[in-house]
Amino acid sequence: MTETTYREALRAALEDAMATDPTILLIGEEVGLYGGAYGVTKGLLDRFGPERVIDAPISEPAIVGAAVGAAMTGSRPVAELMYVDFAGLVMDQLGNQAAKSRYMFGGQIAVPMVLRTQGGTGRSAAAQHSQSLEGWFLHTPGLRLAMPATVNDAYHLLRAALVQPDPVVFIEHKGLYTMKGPLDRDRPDADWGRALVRRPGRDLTIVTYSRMLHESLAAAEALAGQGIEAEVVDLRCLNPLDEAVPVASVRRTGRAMVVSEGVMTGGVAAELSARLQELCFDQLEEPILRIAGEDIPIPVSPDLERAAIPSAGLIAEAGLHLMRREVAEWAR
Amino acid sequence: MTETTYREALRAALEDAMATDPTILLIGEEVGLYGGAYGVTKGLLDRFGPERVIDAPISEPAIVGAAVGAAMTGSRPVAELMYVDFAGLVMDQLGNQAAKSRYMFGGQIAVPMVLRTQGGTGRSAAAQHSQSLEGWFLHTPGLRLAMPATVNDAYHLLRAALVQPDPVVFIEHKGLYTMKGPLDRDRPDADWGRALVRRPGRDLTIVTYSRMLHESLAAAEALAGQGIEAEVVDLRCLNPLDEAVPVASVRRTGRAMVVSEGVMTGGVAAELSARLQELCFDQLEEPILRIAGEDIPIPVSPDLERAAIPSAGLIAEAGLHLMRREVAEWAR
Amino acid sequence: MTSPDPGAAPVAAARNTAALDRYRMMRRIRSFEERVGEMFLRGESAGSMLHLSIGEEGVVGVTDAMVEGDSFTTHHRGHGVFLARGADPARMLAEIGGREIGYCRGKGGSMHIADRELGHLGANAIVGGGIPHVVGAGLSYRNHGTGQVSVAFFGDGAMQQGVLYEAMNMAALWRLPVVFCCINNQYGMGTRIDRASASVDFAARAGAFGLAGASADGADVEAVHAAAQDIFAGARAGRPGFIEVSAYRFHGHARMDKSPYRTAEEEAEGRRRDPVANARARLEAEGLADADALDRLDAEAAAEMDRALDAAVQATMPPLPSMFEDVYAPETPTPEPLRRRLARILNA
Amino acid sequence: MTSPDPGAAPVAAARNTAALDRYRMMRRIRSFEERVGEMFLRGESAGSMLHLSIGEEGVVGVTDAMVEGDSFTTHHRGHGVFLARGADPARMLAEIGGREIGYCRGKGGSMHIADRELGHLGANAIVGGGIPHVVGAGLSYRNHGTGQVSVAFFGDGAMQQGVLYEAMNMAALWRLPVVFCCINNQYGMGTRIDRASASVDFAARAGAFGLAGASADGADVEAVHAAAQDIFAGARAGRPGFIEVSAYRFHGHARMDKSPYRTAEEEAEGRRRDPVANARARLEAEGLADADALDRLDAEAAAEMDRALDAAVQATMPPLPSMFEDVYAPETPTPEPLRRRLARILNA
Ligand SMILES: Cc1ncc(C[n+]2csc(CCOP(=O)(O)OP(=O)(O)O)c2C)c(N)n1
Ligand SMILES: Cc1ncc(C[n+]2csc(CCOP(=O)(O)OP(=O)(O)O)c2C)c(N)n1
Ligand SMILES: [Mg+2]
Ligand SMILES: [Mg+2]
Repeated sequence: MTETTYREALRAALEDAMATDPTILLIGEEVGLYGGAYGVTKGLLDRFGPERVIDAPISEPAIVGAAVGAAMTGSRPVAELMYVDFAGLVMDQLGNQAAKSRYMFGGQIAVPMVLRTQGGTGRSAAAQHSQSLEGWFLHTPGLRLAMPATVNDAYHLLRAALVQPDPVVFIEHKGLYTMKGPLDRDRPDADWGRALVRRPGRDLTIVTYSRMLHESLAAAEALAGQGIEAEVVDLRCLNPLDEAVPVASVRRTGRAMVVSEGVMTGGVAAELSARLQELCFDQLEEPILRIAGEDIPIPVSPDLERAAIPSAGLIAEAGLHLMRREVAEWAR
Repeated sequence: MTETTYREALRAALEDAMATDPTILLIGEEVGLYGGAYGVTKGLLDRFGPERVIDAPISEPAIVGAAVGAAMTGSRPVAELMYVDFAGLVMDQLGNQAAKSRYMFGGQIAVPMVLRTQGGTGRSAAAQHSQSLEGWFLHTPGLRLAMPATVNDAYHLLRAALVQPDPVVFIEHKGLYTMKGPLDRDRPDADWGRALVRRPGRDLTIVTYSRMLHESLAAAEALAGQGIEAEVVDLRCLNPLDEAVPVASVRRTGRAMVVSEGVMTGGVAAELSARLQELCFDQLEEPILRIAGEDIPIPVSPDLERAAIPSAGLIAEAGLHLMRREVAEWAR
Repeated sequence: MTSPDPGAAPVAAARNTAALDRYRMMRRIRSFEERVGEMFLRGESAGSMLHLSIGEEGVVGVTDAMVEGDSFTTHHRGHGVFLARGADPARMLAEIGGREIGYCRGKGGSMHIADRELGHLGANAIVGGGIPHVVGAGLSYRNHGTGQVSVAFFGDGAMQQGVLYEAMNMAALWRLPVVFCCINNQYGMGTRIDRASASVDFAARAGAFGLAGASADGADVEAVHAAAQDIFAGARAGRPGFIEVSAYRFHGHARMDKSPYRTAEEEAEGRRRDPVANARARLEAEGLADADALDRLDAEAAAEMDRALDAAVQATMPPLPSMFEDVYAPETPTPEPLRRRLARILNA
Repeated sequence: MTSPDPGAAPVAAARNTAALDRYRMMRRIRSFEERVGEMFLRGESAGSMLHLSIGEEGVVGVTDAMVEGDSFTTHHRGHGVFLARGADPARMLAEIGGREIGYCRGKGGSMHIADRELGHLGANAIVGGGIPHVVGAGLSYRNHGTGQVSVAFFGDGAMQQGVLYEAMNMAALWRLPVVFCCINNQYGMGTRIDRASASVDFAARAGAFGLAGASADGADVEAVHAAAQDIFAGARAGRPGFIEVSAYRFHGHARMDKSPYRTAEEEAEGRRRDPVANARARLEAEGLADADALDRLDAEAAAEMDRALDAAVQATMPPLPSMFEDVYAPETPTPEPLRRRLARILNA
């Protein structure tokens, strides 16, 4: 067990996996010489050479397409999409090719690839470099989807992604790279596909993932100061999606909020809300609240950017109102 | 008032609009000489000439990109994406460019374009030509989204789309082109952005749109035979999304199903379920059910294809169970 | 042809056998595609989106430059290519009919046939969709030193899809064992190539991206083969190439298309550039086979395809629950059928 | 240059004035970009994704071939191009600082500056994203017979984005008044052009897609201008063109990048190809301006940009509620703020 950063944990996962599995190759813009736009792949070119750490031209569709073909022919490619915002360039290769090949071809042809990418706000990078587009992937059968929130998960979920038999979209959060935390290479927090209660509580359940876990934990802390014990569930993977853990929690607490950085309408928060409502209906005391990104593009100006996504403050505020239902004065 | 087909109504809308507004131009694959893969644009090249009805190369990203640029410079382009399944090729131009330009540029630059496309199953066209991807567009702020289910709406929603100040994704259903119905060029069923009760009922609300309206109406008919009166709401537009009509209905009936052809997870059905739950919580007698596409790619074999999406039979069956809660034997 | 070289006679004999084999394959493709049309008319196909490769049989000159282990992807008009790489016509027709014994268990259909064993990485219904996959296959082969080549087959329409140029650049940049093969049948649906492309010298485009480029007359399968041999030799040595096979699409785009956008004269003219008839005439003219033998061979091909069609039509449809299989690997969590989920909700 | 032609003297004078104007513009761009760097260091910029066009001022030879009414899109490194088309540096810096008086009300920032009035259809942070927009603008201009030209400015990195070739083909096929301008600064982030592209004769690529292609030395703004004049004359007459302006990116990719992937020698060599210094030297050498005058001009540019920076830094940030504006046209339904929605739910 060591203390390290999310970035280092990701790099360690790639490094350990590549050392074990010679079929793994990295392909993406700036993954080699530059070491990755966010430094995750630094040093890997030196260690594994240019045949396995491949600097690609700025050709996202062909990068993902090449990964698909490599995966079909005995390699295990990790394609890097520098920003998840570029997903719009590769949704065909991801959604029509990677995701559907096994199915269309009757189970003959597997596409065991990982698409590593990063998303989210926090750098005043504006509308085309700050999105949270996991909703598109979640809505695409055939794709697995993992979004680690902790250092240990950064390592273990990536290792797990690298042994999946199907394509995995692996989304890091740009706001977490420098976060420190414990890494135990021998012990994952939980298995691939399992959700985890990160903080127990009896009054209210907060279901979340990725960086919003930390806002949610901070909110729970604040609520505790007001005598409200919020249970915080980290989904870790969105596909496979572990219903059991959040459902058990909500059935117990009777109140739930789902928290996602992605824009609210049509996003992951809607899916989580719908699922919890379906399976916890009889136990619900209050409506399930979605705390999600505003339905707007991300503005560049720092205060606006911050206000465009959920914060610990907003989550706590909503939690308080959900418990107390004293909201008349809340509207603005 | 005349009886005509969905296809003819769409063509009439384009023709009438083009006759009125000389800045409208059509750009897409096979929209001219061929008359559109589904025949919607037949005759328009002859009437309006090759400068306004433009047969494009098979270059979807540039087609949509060109529409964006044309819209920015005084034209009102209608880009045609032959199948919504090709959305993966154009989500960048749609989601990062068309949808965000007004915002990123501080309101200066409008993109008044329409993306006409068609989706859905019914032709054994397999996994890459049968999808319902409206969920991706719904999750993209800046895009308006209309999905007509009737002949009159085919005409009027398209006319309305052609005067919107912002980009509209307009999704037709391949299974409706030959459907006949009344067209009244002078009277829309309702305004742009308004939902409509297509069949009143007191027991149960079915919220739907596009071709699933017809399956829902058939299901309501079947339920009526069992003494259950289902109210059927047709959303018509998904953005703007009219909450008021379905919410009022569900508050009255206390029971709701949302019906969508798109795959269930992360799709439009989740959004509708979440919204109704949020705003009708205190009136709900039963959980809101999502009746949506199975979470799989669309198979080619006709029986499997049919089974992959909701049918009137399934909707009625679910409605019955929702009313009677006698489901023990239902599981298989 | 006479030659003083003592090795020349066996070489010529081999070439002659190969030419006869290529003719047989072309004839089989033609017969197969005719059965596809028949299957549609009999209402036994899954849908009408069936794209016949009649007129494009000259591509056998390219597939014959491939060897066992080479892989490929095709576009939506890929039946001929796959047959030429060894497909079982009965399983193909079964797939086209959505039958369980089809190559893809009735899930893919005509536009999504694939076969791992034969190196078919998949037919694609997205124009250009399968092209970059060969770049990835090339990476695997290069890294694993297997000597294999991967080939992308696509139509002239795909020459306007950007991903093609991205893939070409990558293949050239990384010196991958990859061949891009454009079957230029003059049309993308109803759009003649000169209405879609500002320049029609496609080999020159490939050249501008650093590939070896060739263009061959698809009506002459032997000419195609000669050109392909060069391109493949280069590719196998890490000099990726492009080869255009010209052709004429004899029939409509798919089964519902009557090609009203082209004249009867043009079609008649186009059909005169018939690779099958040409090859037959040449075999006869060069005395490599007589009319009787060729008639027999043609009849055999027809009979084979009749049998295949019978087998396909009689095959059963896949069971409904199979639709939830193959979304993910069997050992991993599978999609929950909606009915089961609804029951679970209402029983909760 | 002497000439017997009696009209030559005024023409030469005009050319000289233009050359001086181009120098002044290049100097303003240089000074502006230096202020952007300063703004970042002072913590007054919105973020660090600031891409300086220092070293690329030779593009003024292209922007000077544009006339009022011509429109353009740029990539993420587009400050210089926009200044050259008439931008107000204070409003640009304000936008870069996320201020309300910025060109985009503080919503877009450095990578998304635009101005309808000046024909700037938008800077883009998606490599290649703005390229096809000029095709659409070209369609508008052609159809409306306005005589305008639309220009896409982009980097060498975009030469590997497929949409570029799709756009080139369309422009050539439809004979649109469009110019594609590649500012080739040798790098896409840390990747030197020869590590990204199998062929680096970009004008030849454009030629293969049916465009008139030119390549000009960006260190010599007058040479760029001469080449651009030809390309624009063609484009205005419906013969779309491509022009490459070679350059060297003097600084890192964005503000955090120290360019560890290139050597000090290479950088020193690259910076010797300084379009601003070259132009100044030439003006002096040709006796068109003396050192004092040029010093004064340089100082004016610096002072102007200092004032602009002061104005930008002092400007206020946009009010929070403005973030819900401009998603859609004001007369249409706007997004409901989350807080308001939550209150509505809990009050229901
Ligand atoms: C990305 C994409 N765009 C459009 C289509 C619709 N479409 C199917 S085939 C076709 C024409 C293709 O022409 P070509 O590539 O020349 O192949 P051919 O049909 O002539 O063999 C088109 C436009 C598609 N399937 N995929
Ligand atoms: C589609 C896309 N891919 C990748 C990036 C990340 N990125 C930003 S700038 C850049 C390099 C661009 O190089 P070039 O086009 O030469 O422009 P330059 O920065 O040299 O001006 C990259 C890879 C992006 N913004 N968009
Ligand atoms: Mg063709
Ligand atoms: Mg560059």
